[in-house]
Amino acid sequence: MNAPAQPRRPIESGVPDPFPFMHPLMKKNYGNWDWHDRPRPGVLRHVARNGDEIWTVKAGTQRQMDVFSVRKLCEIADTFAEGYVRFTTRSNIEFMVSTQDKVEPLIDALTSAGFPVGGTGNSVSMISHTQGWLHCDIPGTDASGVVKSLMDMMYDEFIKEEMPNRVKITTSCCQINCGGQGDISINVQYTKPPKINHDLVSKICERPAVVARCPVAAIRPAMVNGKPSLEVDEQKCVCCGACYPPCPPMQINGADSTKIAVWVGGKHSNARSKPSFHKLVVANLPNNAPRWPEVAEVVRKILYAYKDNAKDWERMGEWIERIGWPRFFELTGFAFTKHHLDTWTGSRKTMNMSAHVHF
Amino acid sequence: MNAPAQPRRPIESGVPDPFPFMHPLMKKNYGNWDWHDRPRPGVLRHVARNGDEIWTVKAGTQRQMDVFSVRKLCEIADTFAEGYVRFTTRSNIEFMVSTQDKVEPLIDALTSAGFPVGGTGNSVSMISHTQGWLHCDIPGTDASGVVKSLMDMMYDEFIKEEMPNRVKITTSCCQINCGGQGDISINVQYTKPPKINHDLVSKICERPAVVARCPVAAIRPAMVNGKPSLEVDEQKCVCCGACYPPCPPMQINGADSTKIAVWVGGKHSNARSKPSFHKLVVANLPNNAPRWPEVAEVVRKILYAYKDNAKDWERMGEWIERIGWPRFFELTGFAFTKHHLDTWTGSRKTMNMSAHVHF
Amino acid sequence: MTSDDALKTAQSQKHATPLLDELETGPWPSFVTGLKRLRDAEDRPFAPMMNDLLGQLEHSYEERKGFWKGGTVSVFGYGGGVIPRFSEVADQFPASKEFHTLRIQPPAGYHYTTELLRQMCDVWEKHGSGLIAFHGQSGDIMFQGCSTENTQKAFDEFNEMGLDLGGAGPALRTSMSCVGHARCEKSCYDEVKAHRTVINSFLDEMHRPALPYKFKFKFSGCPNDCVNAIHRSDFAVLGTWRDAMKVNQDEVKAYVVAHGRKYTIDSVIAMCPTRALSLNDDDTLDVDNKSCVRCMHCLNVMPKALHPGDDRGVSILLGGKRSLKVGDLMGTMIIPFMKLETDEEFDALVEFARKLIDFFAENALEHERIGECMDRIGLPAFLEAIGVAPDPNMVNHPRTSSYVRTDDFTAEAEKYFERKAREADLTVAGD
Amino acid sequence: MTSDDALKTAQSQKHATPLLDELETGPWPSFVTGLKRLRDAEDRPFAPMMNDLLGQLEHSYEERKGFWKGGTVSVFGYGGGVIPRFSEVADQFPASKEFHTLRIQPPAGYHYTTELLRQMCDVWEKHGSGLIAFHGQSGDIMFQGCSTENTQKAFDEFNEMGLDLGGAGPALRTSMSCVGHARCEKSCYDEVKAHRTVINSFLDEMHRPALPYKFKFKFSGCPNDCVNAIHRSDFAVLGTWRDAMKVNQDEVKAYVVAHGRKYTIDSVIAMCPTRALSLNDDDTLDVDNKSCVRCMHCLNVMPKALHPGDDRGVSILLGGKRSLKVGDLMGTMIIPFMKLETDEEFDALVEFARKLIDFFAENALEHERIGECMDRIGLPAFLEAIGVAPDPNMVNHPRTSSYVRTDDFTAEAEKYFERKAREADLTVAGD
Repeated sequence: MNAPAQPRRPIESGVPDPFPFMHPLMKKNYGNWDWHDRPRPGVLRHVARNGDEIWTVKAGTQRQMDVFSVRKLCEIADTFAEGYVRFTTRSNIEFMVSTQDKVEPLIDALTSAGFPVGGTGNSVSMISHTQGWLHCDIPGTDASGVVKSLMDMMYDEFIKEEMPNRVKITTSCCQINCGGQGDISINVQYTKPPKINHDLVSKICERPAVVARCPVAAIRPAMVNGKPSLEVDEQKCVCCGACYPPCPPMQINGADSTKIAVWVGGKHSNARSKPSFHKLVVANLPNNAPRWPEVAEVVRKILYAYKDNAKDWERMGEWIERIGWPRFFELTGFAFTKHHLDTWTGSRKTMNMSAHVHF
Repeated sequence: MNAPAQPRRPIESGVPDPFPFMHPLMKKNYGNWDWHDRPRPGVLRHVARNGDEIWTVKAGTQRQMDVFSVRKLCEIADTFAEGYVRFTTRSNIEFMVSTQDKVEPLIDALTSAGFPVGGTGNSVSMISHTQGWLHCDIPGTDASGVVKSLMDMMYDEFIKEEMPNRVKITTSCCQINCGGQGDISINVQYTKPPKINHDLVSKICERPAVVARCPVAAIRPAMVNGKPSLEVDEQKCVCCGACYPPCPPMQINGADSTKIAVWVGGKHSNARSKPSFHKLVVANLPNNAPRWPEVAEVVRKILYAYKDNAKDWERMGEWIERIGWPRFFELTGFAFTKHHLDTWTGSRKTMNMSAHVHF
Repeated sequence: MTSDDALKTAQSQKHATPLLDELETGPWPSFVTGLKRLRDAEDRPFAPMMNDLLGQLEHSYEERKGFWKGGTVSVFGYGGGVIPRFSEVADQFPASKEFHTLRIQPPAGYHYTTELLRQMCDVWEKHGSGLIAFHGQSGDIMFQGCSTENTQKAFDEFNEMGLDLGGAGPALRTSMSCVGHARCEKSCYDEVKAHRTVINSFLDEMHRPALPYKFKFKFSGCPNDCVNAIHRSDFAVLGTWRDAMKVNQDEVKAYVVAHGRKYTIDSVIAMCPTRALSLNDDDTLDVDNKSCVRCMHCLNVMPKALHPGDDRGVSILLGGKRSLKVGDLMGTMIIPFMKLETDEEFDALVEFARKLIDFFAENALEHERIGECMDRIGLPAFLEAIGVAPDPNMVNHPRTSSYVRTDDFTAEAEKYFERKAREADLTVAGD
Repeated sequence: MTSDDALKTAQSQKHATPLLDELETGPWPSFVTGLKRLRDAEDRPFAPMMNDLLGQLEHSYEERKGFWKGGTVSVFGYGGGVIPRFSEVADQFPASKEFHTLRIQPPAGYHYTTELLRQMCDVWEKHGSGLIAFHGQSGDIMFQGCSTENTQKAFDEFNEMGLDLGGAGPALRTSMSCVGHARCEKSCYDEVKAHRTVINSFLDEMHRPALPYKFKFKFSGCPNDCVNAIHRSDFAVLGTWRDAMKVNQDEVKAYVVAHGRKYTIDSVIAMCPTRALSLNDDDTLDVDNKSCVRCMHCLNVMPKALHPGDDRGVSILLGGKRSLKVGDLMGTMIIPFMKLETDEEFDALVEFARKLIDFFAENALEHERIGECMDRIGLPAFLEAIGVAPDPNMVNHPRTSSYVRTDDFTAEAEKYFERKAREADLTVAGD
């Protein structure tokens, strides 16, 4: 009998050094760039202090990519660019070239391969999204499908730069909202308390940890049908789904109760106003796979109200701050309800404690 | 034996009608004024839509007035004005006259009687204050004395209009802060938990009401020396004095522990920025009757930092918002300590959750 | 010594007040000098009381401590309006052992003739200390320093003059209104009428304290809020307007000529909180009224050029208060706009006030202000209770937290659309 | 049918996907088309797995429900970095019954050569599903779809290429940095060096999860914060500068000529959040650098005219996170400025990070993020624990509540003055 092969020990190499993979002009001028402009949508020109120029062509991808798509992008990079690419935080791909004459052929190659060139400046960039039904263990919807549907609708706004400022849209498949803050955010909103499979709770869940996870202290241990389980005070429950990941028998999703809410005015940047959280516009939209038309319609209304009414450089939330929420609801045609009044910790500071009003 | 005289029943007349006491030009043009200007500090000219003009001369008073002072003001009003006066919210008196030629003699009469003419436009107006040792049952200091000392120091700023915007100062004799919000606020700040006279608590205090009054739930019923009393958890106690009014045996004042704190940036008006609360600058100043020189020095530093550095129309808090709190503490020379970090409910929203910094 | 001896001593000899004397120097009018004038008016009944009052105050300055305690004093038929003060050091200062305050409501807008002031002085010299404050933080004239025995007498005379006591304790409190219509071009409604109509509808709540805690109304003619209504009252009524502000472009140009372009831009245009202003290249003003929040800055700075619009009315904010016990609160915008011109509209204001007072009486905890009550139950429940529909002007922005159960969202949205349709019909019908 | 039969069926026949097929229309690249390409690559080992994956996904679209559950899968020597996924409907879709994700850390700044990308594809075609995401919200390359058996094999090959697993679970997580120095004129520090130096100092915390909950670093070169560090990380490092911004007045004038005065004022001057800008009458820019908060707006709009100053460094904000459980938090400014140029300065950053991680490990509750921990204990206690002195840049404004015990205020003030004196000495010594 042979001794079992020793397993291989990992090399804890951590974050790879990017310099071997960085375009030579970026390496050469690392830390010495002077200014940039955008000769056309999807194209950036950066000029170094020594006068060097680097041209970047930016294209959208489907984010969840098959190796054939990746190899196609590599082929374009080798043939029409210089073999160096990078990705942005929003899953766009960037091709860097050292001369302007390579820009147009590269754009043509990308476009004909089905990769839209754009996403620069004041465009609607790719939607930042989460895993959804494709890979997540707690999803309420499928972000990839929502994103594909919305990007189809907003395709023109990706390849053009006609927005007042950049528009960053996010989606999330559950209320943990991994997608983060967005000018427009499309997030799952659960509308019913969890349905509990009492047969499984004690087997699967660490009950004290689940009790501790609830943000409103609505979960308490209970004996159900003679078995130790958990029960939910439905008067208190805010249907957030926080108990579901640590305790899958507390099913928060339901074909009828998992809904979509749309939020606006989130912002990560510090430009002009401080970073801000997105605010509720519409809840209770149907989780209507495969193309979520009701959600797309809401997003379209918001996007074009913004495009038509905001002043240059106002981000979504800044535009609304100026025109006021009454006018926003008027321009978009959505309802303002009691659910728009914040009731969470700190909500007092969201109240209008002034005579400032918009008519 | 005579029957006792029936007591007189009150006439519940409520708020008196002011029209019998209103200057004829004000009555005539009630609701029809067009614009105003300030020909000089302490003087307002209001012009009605029909061209009528009314001139107002404003003077400071000591607020706590003896009848002789009141009669003196009446005499001036009859001799140099037209017999009509009004008071402002900040205890200034206004004399209304119908022709410009009465203005100068009126100013002279007031000035020589010791009533400073000013308090208009961008001046330091009279300090809004509370009752203090003179009449309050729970005072930590004597607002009248503090105000007299400060107004002496700021006399020139009352009779001139040389501030960037109006300066509204308030004082309060306890932490209930009846004086309210101010550009500068001078308020009692207790620094020690109440000293309890356990012999008296059960006789004088409704104990459950006192327990309920504590904002941090630091008071609990206890038996002390065999008597029902109350005890304070000194780890929790924020020394606010809320228990003292309903329970005088819980003495919050002490010759050494009653201190003065100075706050800035409170604002009631909706002009430009929304109304705002004042913010802590210095605590632990001595309660140094009769003239509170340490407090006066702090106020002077703040006032002149503002006068020297703010732009036109910036109120105190708006000026500081622009230049930043680091610079405010630098310009005034005060210390920034852990006590300046808010720890009360909602304090999270006072944190700088952005990369916006002032250097 | 006995109390009688002390009284004689007090009458024969003036207390030394070395600390208070220091407050007689300096240019500002001295309240101490005034107190001494009263003490020294030896032919007047209040002189001994004021001597001991000065003695006790000097004692406070020495000890850095107050020596008054409360108690119970009232006038016949009323439960409030007198602030009782009994001295804790009456053995040393017997003549001022009782030093109560009568809170008297002033004419709305603080208008006085010299005749009225002199009549007040006459009464107060006869029955009181001769010390008066115009006015207390509460908005009352404070007649400070009255014996228990004289309280009723003083009140009777004031009351016969047409004056009434104000509020104290857990009751409707005395109100305030700004000068407004009487002398101010910014005034957007009749403050005197609003002030008197509302307060005089609820005098029972003022004179016979039976509310959970104090309840204050204040009336400001515009958002400059000169009587500090938003912070200092439970029910703040502020003037505002719904249409475009009025612009006199010639006066704007004159302002730019007088002050310079850069200065005008920096101090007017760039200070607009919602960037609703822009200066055209020809020095006329471009106003985006849809973005304007009625902050008053440009109107304040250019009073000849800019004025409130014609469609005027009031906003109502609820819940302002000082620290105790949850911390300071500013009032929250609850009624963004209501017209206030016809008698029916004033009636509607009174009815809304009544609804609020009733809600407060029934739902607030003991010693809880309406603002704290709103916080405790949350804005949605509060609005439902008072029958007001949610409006975006009530908040800085809609909720940022997803922690809410929204299964009735669609039904709530329906209510909104129905209400909007009704309002549109009314508008059409009204045109 | 038995599981074996199902496997054969799966291999011989493709699942119908009528719902997913609808996601193949429209101009945007379709992930469904990509999934089908993998399914249809019948010569490849992953084709059956991808057929069943599509089948399960179609089933999710039908049922509107996810069918993955977690579990435990890891590679030898590591406790995290693999996201295990087991199908709950494996009886219907057996070939994708295990569909784990390997989180692989990308080169800092997301730089790739085509060679590197192709090598990755080679490995993933051999051991995985052929499905890759550039990148997950976590900042990792997500190699999605690997059997339990192949996980170690795939990792070994990636690891030999110089790639390492990222973080998952209660551990240090994979980080992100913006393009920064490599291509951006706004970059204020060497993001690559900061990113790699910090993360590679704490790999033990990443690979062997032992923290109370996740801990994330993110690195942005300027306050535009293109990697969303303030909100999406516990420890956000943002570039900034301490001296005056650089102004090229000729370029400013050119901008005004090109865009017009009114437009420049409305869209640049009036949009400055602290009114730190003014346009002079000669169309040059007047910058009040003391009032400037480094918001980047004017630099963004006039990239040729305006640049960050020379005295560059970083700000550090702590405590950003998404909803669970107290609600969203943005990071709070804790270190307004530190230089980050010399090796000593990078060491100091690592030491501060170490202090934070240690504090977090020792003091946070289970499943509590550092931001929640800060809220729970309060900023003063937190600062004391991590040895950072209070600074006004940490707050929007000082406290508004008087509810605090301040008897040690004078002692605290003394500490401040001593610190300032020491800093002044250091500055003098350093000059």
